[in-house]
Amino acid sequence: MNTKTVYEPTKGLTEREFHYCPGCTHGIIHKLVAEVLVEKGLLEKSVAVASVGCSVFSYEYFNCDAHQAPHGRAPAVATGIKRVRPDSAVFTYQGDGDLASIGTAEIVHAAHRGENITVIFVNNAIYGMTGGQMAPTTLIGQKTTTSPFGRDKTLTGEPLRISEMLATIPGAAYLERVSVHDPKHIRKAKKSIEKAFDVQMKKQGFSMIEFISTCPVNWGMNPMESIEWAKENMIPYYPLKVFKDKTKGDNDE
Amino acid sequence: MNTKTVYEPTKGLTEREFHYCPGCTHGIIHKLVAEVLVEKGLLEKSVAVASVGCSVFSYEYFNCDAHQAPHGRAPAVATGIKRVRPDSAVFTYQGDGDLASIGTAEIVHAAHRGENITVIFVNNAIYGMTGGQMAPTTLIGQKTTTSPFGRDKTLTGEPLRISEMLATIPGAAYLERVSVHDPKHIRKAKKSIEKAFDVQMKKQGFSMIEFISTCPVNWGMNPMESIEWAKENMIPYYPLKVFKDKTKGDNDE
Amino acid sequence: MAKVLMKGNEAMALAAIEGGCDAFFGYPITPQNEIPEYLSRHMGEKGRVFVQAESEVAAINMVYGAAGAGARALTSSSSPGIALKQEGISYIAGSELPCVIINVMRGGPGLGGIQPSQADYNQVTKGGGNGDYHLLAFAPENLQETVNIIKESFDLADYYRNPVIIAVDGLLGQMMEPVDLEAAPKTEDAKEKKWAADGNSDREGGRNVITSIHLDPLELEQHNLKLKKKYDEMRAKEQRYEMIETDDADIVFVAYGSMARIARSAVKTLREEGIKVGMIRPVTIWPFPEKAFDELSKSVKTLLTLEMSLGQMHEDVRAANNGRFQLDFYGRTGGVVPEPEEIIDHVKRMLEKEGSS
Amino acid sequence: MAKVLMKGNEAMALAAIEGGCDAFFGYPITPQNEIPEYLSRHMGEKGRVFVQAESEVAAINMVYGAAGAGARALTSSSSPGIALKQEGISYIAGSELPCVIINVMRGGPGLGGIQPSQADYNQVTKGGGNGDYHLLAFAPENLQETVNIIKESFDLADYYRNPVIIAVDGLLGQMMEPVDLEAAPKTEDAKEKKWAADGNSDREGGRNVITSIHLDPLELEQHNLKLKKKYDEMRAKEQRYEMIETDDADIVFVAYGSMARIARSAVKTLREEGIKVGMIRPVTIWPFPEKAFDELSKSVKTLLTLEMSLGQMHEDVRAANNGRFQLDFYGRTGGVVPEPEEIIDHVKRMLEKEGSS
Amino acid sequence: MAKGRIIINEDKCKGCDLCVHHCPVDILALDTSRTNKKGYTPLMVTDPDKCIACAFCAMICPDNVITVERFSKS
Amino acid sequence: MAKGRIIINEDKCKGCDLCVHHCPVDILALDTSRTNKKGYTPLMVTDPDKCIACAFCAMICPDNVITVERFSKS
Amino acid sequence: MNEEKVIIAGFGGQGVMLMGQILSHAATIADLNTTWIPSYGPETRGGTANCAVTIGKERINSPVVSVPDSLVVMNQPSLDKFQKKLKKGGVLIANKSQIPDADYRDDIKVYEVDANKKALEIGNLRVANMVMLGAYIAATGVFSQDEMFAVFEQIFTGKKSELIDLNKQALEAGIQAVGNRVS
Amino acid sequence: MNEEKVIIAGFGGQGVMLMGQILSHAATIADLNTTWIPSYGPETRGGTANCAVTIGKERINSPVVSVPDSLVVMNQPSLDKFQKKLKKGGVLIANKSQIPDADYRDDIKVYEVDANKKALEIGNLRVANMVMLGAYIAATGVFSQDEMFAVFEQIFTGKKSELIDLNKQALEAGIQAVGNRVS
Ligand SMILES: Cc1ncc(C[n+]2csc(CCOP(=O)(O)OP(=O)(O)O)c2C)c(N)n1
Ligand SMILES: Cc1ncc(C[n+]2csc(CCOP(=O)(O)OP(=O)(O)O)c2C)c(N)n1
Ligand code: SF4
Ligand code: SF4
Ligand code: SF4
Ligand code: SF4
Ligand code: SF4
Ligand code: SF4
Ligand SMILES: [Mg+2]
Ligand SMILES: [Mg+2]
Repeated sequence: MNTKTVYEPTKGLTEREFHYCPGCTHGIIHKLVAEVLVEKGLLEKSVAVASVGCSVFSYEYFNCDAHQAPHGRAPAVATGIKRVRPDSAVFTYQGDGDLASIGTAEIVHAAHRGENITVIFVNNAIYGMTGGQMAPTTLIGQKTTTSPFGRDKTLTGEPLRISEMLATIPGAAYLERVSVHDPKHIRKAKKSIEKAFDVQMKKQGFSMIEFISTCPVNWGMNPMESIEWAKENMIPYYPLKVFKDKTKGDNDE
Repeated sequence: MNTKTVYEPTKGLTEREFHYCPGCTHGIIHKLVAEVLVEKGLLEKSVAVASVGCSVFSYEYFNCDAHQAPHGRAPAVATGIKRVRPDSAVFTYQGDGDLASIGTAEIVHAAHRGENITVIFVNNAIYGMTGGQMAPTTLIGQKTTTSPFGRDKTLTGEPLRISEMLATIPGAAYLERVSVHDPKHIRKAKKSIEKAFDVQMKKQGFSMIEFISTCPVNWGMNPMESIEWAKENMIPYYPLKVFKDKTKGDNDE
Repeated sequence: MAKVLMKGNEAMALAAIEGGCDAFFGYPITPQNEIPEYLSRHMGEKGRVFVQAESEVAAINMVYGAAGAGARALTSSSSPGIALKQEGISYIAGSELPCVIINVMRGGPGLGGIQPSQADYNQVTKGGGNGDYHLLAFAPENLQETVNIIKESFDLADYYRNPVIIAVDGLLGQMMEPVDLEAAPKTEDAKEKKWAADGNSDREGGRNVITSIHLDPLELEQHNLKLKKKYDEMRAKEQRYEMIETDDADIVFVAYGSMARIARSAVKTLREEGIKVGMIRPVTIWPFPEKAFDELSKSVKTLLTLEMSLGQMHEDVRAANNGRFQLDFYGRTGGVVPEPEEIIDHVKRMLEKEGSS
Repeated sequence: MAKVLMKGNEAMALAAIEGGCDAFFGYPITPQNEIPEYLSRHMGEKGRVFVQAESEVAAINMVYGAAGAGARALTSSSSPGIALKQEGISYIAGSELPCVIINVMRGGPGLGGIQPSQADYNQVTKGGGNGDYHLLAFAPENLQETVNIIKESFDLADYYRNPVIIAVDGLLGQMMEPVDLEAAPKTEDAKEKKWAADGNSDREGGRNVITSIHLDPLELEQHNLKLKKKYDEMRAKEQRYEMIETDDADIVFVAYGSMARIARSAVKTLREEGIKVGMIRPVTIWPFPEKAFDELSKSVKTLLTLEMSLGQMHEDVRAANNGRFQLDFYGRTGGVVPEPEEIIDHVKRMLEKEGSS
Repeated sequence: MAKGRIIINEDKCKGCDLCVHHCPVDILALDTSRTNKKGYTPLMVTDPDKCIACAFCAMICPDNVITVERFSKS
Repeated sequence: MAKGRIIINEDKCKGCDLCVHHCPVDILALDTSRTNKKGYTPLMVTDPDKCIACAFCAMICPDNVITVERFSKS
Repeated sequence: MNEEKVIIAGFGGQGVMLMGQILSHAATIADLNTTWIPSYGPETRGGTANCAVTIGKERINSPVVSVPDSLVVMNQPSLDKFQKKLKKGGVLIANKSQIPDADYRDDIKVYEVDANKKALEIGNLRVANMVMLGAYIAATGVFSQDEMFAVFEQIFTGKKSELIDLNKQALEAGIQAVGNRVS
Repeated sequence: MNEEKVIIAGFGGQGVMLMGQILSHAATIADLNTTWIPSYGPETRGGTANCAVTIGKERINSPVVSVPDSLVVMNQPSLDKFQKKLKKGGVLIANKSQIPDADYRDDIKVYEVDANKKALEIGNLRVANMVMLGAYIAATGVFSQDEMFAVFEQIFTGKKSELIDLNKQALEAGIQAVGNRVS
């Protein structure tokens, strides 16, 4: 009997084993991005921009050129790279603390300039790397090490929805929020990444895919519970949809 | 015959003469804010936060306590003040370079936290104080000292609409864009400022009034031409409207 | 009160509360996270303010606002986070506002690492911001001293109307040690701040304005000279240091913070072996305790600067020494915490060289 | 080529283009706006990159990206804007990337004023960012020298894989003076940068990574020692300075940039009056030209540091002097540009005091 | 008959012309025959009798130059 | 009959259990009787015959542990 | 009591930090000087974790422990890393359950404890650390069982007070286990 | 030619910066050394503006002019501010049109020029600066009319070349006006 390999570790990732905690969905997202780069033939011309967060070492994993950026500044670093190497495929990989908090100005203005880069935005509603502090994306009532009594709306406001916010910016060409909580959604997420890189390579402007992701360790749950929690609590607040698709005309503006 | 004063310089402003260029609408906006503070009895408990831009010296004009903030950081400075003096009336006065460029993260997060402050946002589509460089709000084709051939969408994107963007943020309670290009609009603008301070004093969250303003000197026009240009070119791109009014329920979210 | 065992970061947070800190604004960064975490649990119950800012830049500007409104404001961070605060710190100093800044230092440059380091000496003492200003900078060596200084720092900041920075390396932030929170002198209550822009402009004297702007150069110069007076006062009054067995020493270490603790062990061992070493331990690193060097007897042969950096304080030692004694340096960097034995070995090599030459 | 009259900022911008600058990223700030303005007009026509960033923080990080991708990248700003770049600069130095930074200095601290100043000496030479790193720092005194240095700086940055900073005060940025753009040595073309992460990972040697992270302290220490080697090389090779009439001088000024120009006038006048003054003019302020002090003859009585600050460089003069000569300081700050007469008066007062004592 | 009048704080005027353009009865002009302390040609009223005290001029004046009074019968 | 099989790179497994929960035919489990190099209880297949080669397990595995092969007739 | 310097090492998650903290707590209660320092890594899991505790009557200078008097290792990598540092004649407590390739120096005192097994017997793998701690105090005599119990009472408060008994049991099991000195 | 140091001052908008730059341009063409420094204020209008130009054969050290050889003032505040700095025997060119309270030192050479009026006669108030510049070169002899014309050709290019004639006329008017020396 012959066999055909239907799934194997992608060449888009190095041999290096992930340092992520067991069951952390960062790993799934890494795989998807790497697969897309390989399948689209972009890997060799790609530059990954790693941010500061648990994915700080993503430059060790993506099997292409890479640049590690200061906390929040990945879109600016990516802009510098893309402007001088316009034919390369430049993407950032950023957490929600990195992108939605300290890096707000940089992400807004990369979108504003219509910078031809792709942003992989991993929203796990917490600061993973530093041990579980509140992020702008932390849900109301969610306990973190700096919202020990649960996030309180009156003191800290309500969670920020980044994709919705960026959708108001003309230079944002493709924006979608996806999830990786089951194989169906994983497949869909991969399609979205493909779309985002297509937009970049056609120089249509800024593209970003927001991922609903987990942080079992800092959420204080096991991996499966985390996935369930994300599905039941995050997705209702952070709906999965295409927020902007300029390839179909200037919607949502 | 008796006389009744129907308009006189407000006590909300100091005696100091404005340093603004002839016909610059910064002056009109100053007057409106000061009038509202006096009429609402807020002047004595107000803290004005001046930003960096032509209005850097607004702390010399508003006849109340004042704090001058680093470029773009007025919302953070205002947050610091308001948190420790929650009963005071705290407002920032910021230009479009200050608020929409370098200060993007600070304005987004003041809104995100639902900070009970009022922001007076003066959008004149240019960096006035530094001599007329391009701002994120500069219109396509507009010539500035750093877009000498006219703003080019492919290199710099399309102008950022701040009120529209902030409207996506739950903590923003009142957002409106107004203009001061004629007496009718001036009157309307004043009402909007009143509303914004009401929202603040009722602790309903973040409020911002965006003003379409002029910069005759750096636009290379005389004051009347500037007013016309603002009316004809800015307002179509920056429509005048209420973008958020939480006092009427959570619209626009 | 009995001593309690506390983690450095938590002890600092608690000391700040005891020191009358009204408001904390910060942004997470290793290795100081227990400070905001502790304060997020405890400031609210005391009716005080805790805000996690969107960035270090925002945090220092919130401090700027709160301090301008008359509150005792605190921020804490670690090395790259402090770099981001430099503009804000320069504004606060320029506007003559009190505040307290804690820097739990880690290895650099750039992201570097997260292990203990003293490579922020320059950024802490020379001012990484623009203009002629200084911070009053402390570098304690153990938790008790840290706690005492933090409590006092709010008073000092108020007195000078100037930021005070406490620079500890990650080791002090992360270690545990018993501390007596009441051992430190009771902190004065904040005096009424008549200059505060707190939204009470019907006060006697009229409205208050906080600004760092003086567009007229002559006016700005006067302002700078006024600031200089304060710095001169600090230089005169605040140089703090400890002289450890320097009286008869041939070799005098100069070391601060964790490095000083480690060096103390080396002093002890070397003395036991009959080698006459002593130590100047700067407690303030700005003003740099130049007076300590004047106290040294002529018999000293060599000053050996010991640092967890490639010799940043050593430049100040050189300047303070002013050609008097021989100078030597031993340092580890990048987050390496040296062991006492390394220092001992270094001293022995020094002595051998001397012997052989 | 004949000399052309140019404004300092524009001359710097043009020199950068001649120096092979591929990409500029900046944010407006007085008094350096003519640099970005000039480049916005001329970079495009040469197929090069001009981006007005959303902030100084973003600008330095765009430089970081572009430099990492192998381009010759430039940013310019002024004092508070440089403060905001400190974290990014520390990353660039840590990642060993070349780039050029221009600081057109104004008075501080805080917003301060916009008149010429040298009060950024510390933030330029001591590093306002975290960690053990240095910038190669130039402080030219006239436009011709500025133009020459800027052209050369791209080569130096590439050679050392380290940021080069050119610190001029606002006066040099705003003044006009004739310059010969071809007087400077032709700039080398950028060598192939085999380390660049530019999106060509099918290159021989495999993929390239730009990072400043070394989590293992021992590894980070090795990295720091590697950096130190470069700094030591700079100290050995790049100390640049001019000795002006120092041979027989009793009093030797130490001054750089505009202050040195002004001091030259004072030297001339005083020499005419028979007073033996000379000057050490540092051209590099990091490495500080300590060698110059070793060249001084024993007959020198006093070193007089002259600065447009309250004595920031003076600390380096103290350290370099190492107790040899008497020291004196005269400075103006806050944007005040001193007149030669003030220096002359100061010298005469010095002499009187000596005479009377 | 005038319904009111305006009082011009002449030395504050910057001659920007905005009030002139917004007077509904068109009775304002800049006095080009002279300059004020600041060096600007200041505002003047060409036909005071027509003033309707609408305060449009004052409202749009960025520099606080104008006070408006309405005449009342009693 | 099995339509395919999975190959487990055991020492990469972190025992997170995600694959176990997502196998549609429920043939995966963690082997709690032992630990791998990393100290985790690794994945094992309880009933290889039932594998339908859907690759769900591999897709959701964050750590690249699983390779999936489909059997083909020819 | 002379100064006692101990390094405790294991996988992250095995509770080595807590073990060290308990010793420092006991020292504080006994009015001794003490320092506890962790090795803190990036907040990513896996790998080894360790802490160093110093206890003594006199002021403690360097909290860094280069040559420990005692060593408690919870797993193989920790043994491999730290054994060589232990001072001559020092005490080594090794968790036999996770140390397949035991290869001990012969100039030290070694106690092997099957801590995982004992913990599972007691009913919770997570108290393997307390088993080891018990063995450590028994082997060194640094603290008594009662002193440890006092710490438990102090640190396991509120909801955590349920854990006191379990930990006490584990500690006792460890104390009893020190019979097994191997060299 | 000895070193010539001149300060030119007036309201912002009166074109004083350009006057100075033209002198430095002329010096550059003549292969002389020259420096031009502006006083630059915040980008807010009004107030006085001034620049200082130094021209000489030798290398110019300090570009800062503390004691000018000549002074060109376009308005009253500038006269008030700078007259006292002018060196003994120096040349002062004053714009009579904007200087109501002329009160000149008697140890200097003063030339009054009704520059605004002349400019309006020529047809554009904005060339009052060139009238003053003409007066300045005539009074000091620093440059000839032709040298100035050469600069005009060089700097008014493209669309601005239309302005050359107007400026030439103004310059000539200024040169003729220096007859009016008052003291
Ligand atoms: C300037 C600066 N500030 C703060 C930090 C500390 N820091 C490192 S990661 C991080 C947050 C990461 O959270 P997120 O971006 O959500 O990523 P995650 O770890 O959750 O994937 C912070 C605050 C830093 N390294 N640099
Ligand atoms: C950190 C910093 N960066 C840059 C500047 C320079 N700067 C001063 S004002 C300004 C722009 C002001 O533009 P805007 O906010 O639109 O106000 P406007 O003058 O147009 O009213 C800039 C860039 C500064 N002072 N500080
Ligand atoms: S800390 Fe959270 S986000 Fe980071 S690797 Fe672990 S589980 Fe993932
Ligand atoms: S520069 Fe523009 S915005 Fe500033 S005062 Fe003048 S006209 Fe107004
Ligand atoms: S008040 Fe009305 S009518 Fe009277 S001058 Fe003013 S604008 Fe004209
Ligand atoms: S609007 Fe005001 S400043 Fe402008 S011309 Fe009228 S009165 Fe003068
Ligand atoms: S391939 Fe599908 S059926 Fe086979 S083990 Fe994986 S999930 Fe189960
Ligand atoms: S998903 Fe991967 S890591 Fe997790 S248990 Fe399955 S094989 Fe192991
Ligand atoms: Mg996160
Ligand atoms: Mg503006």
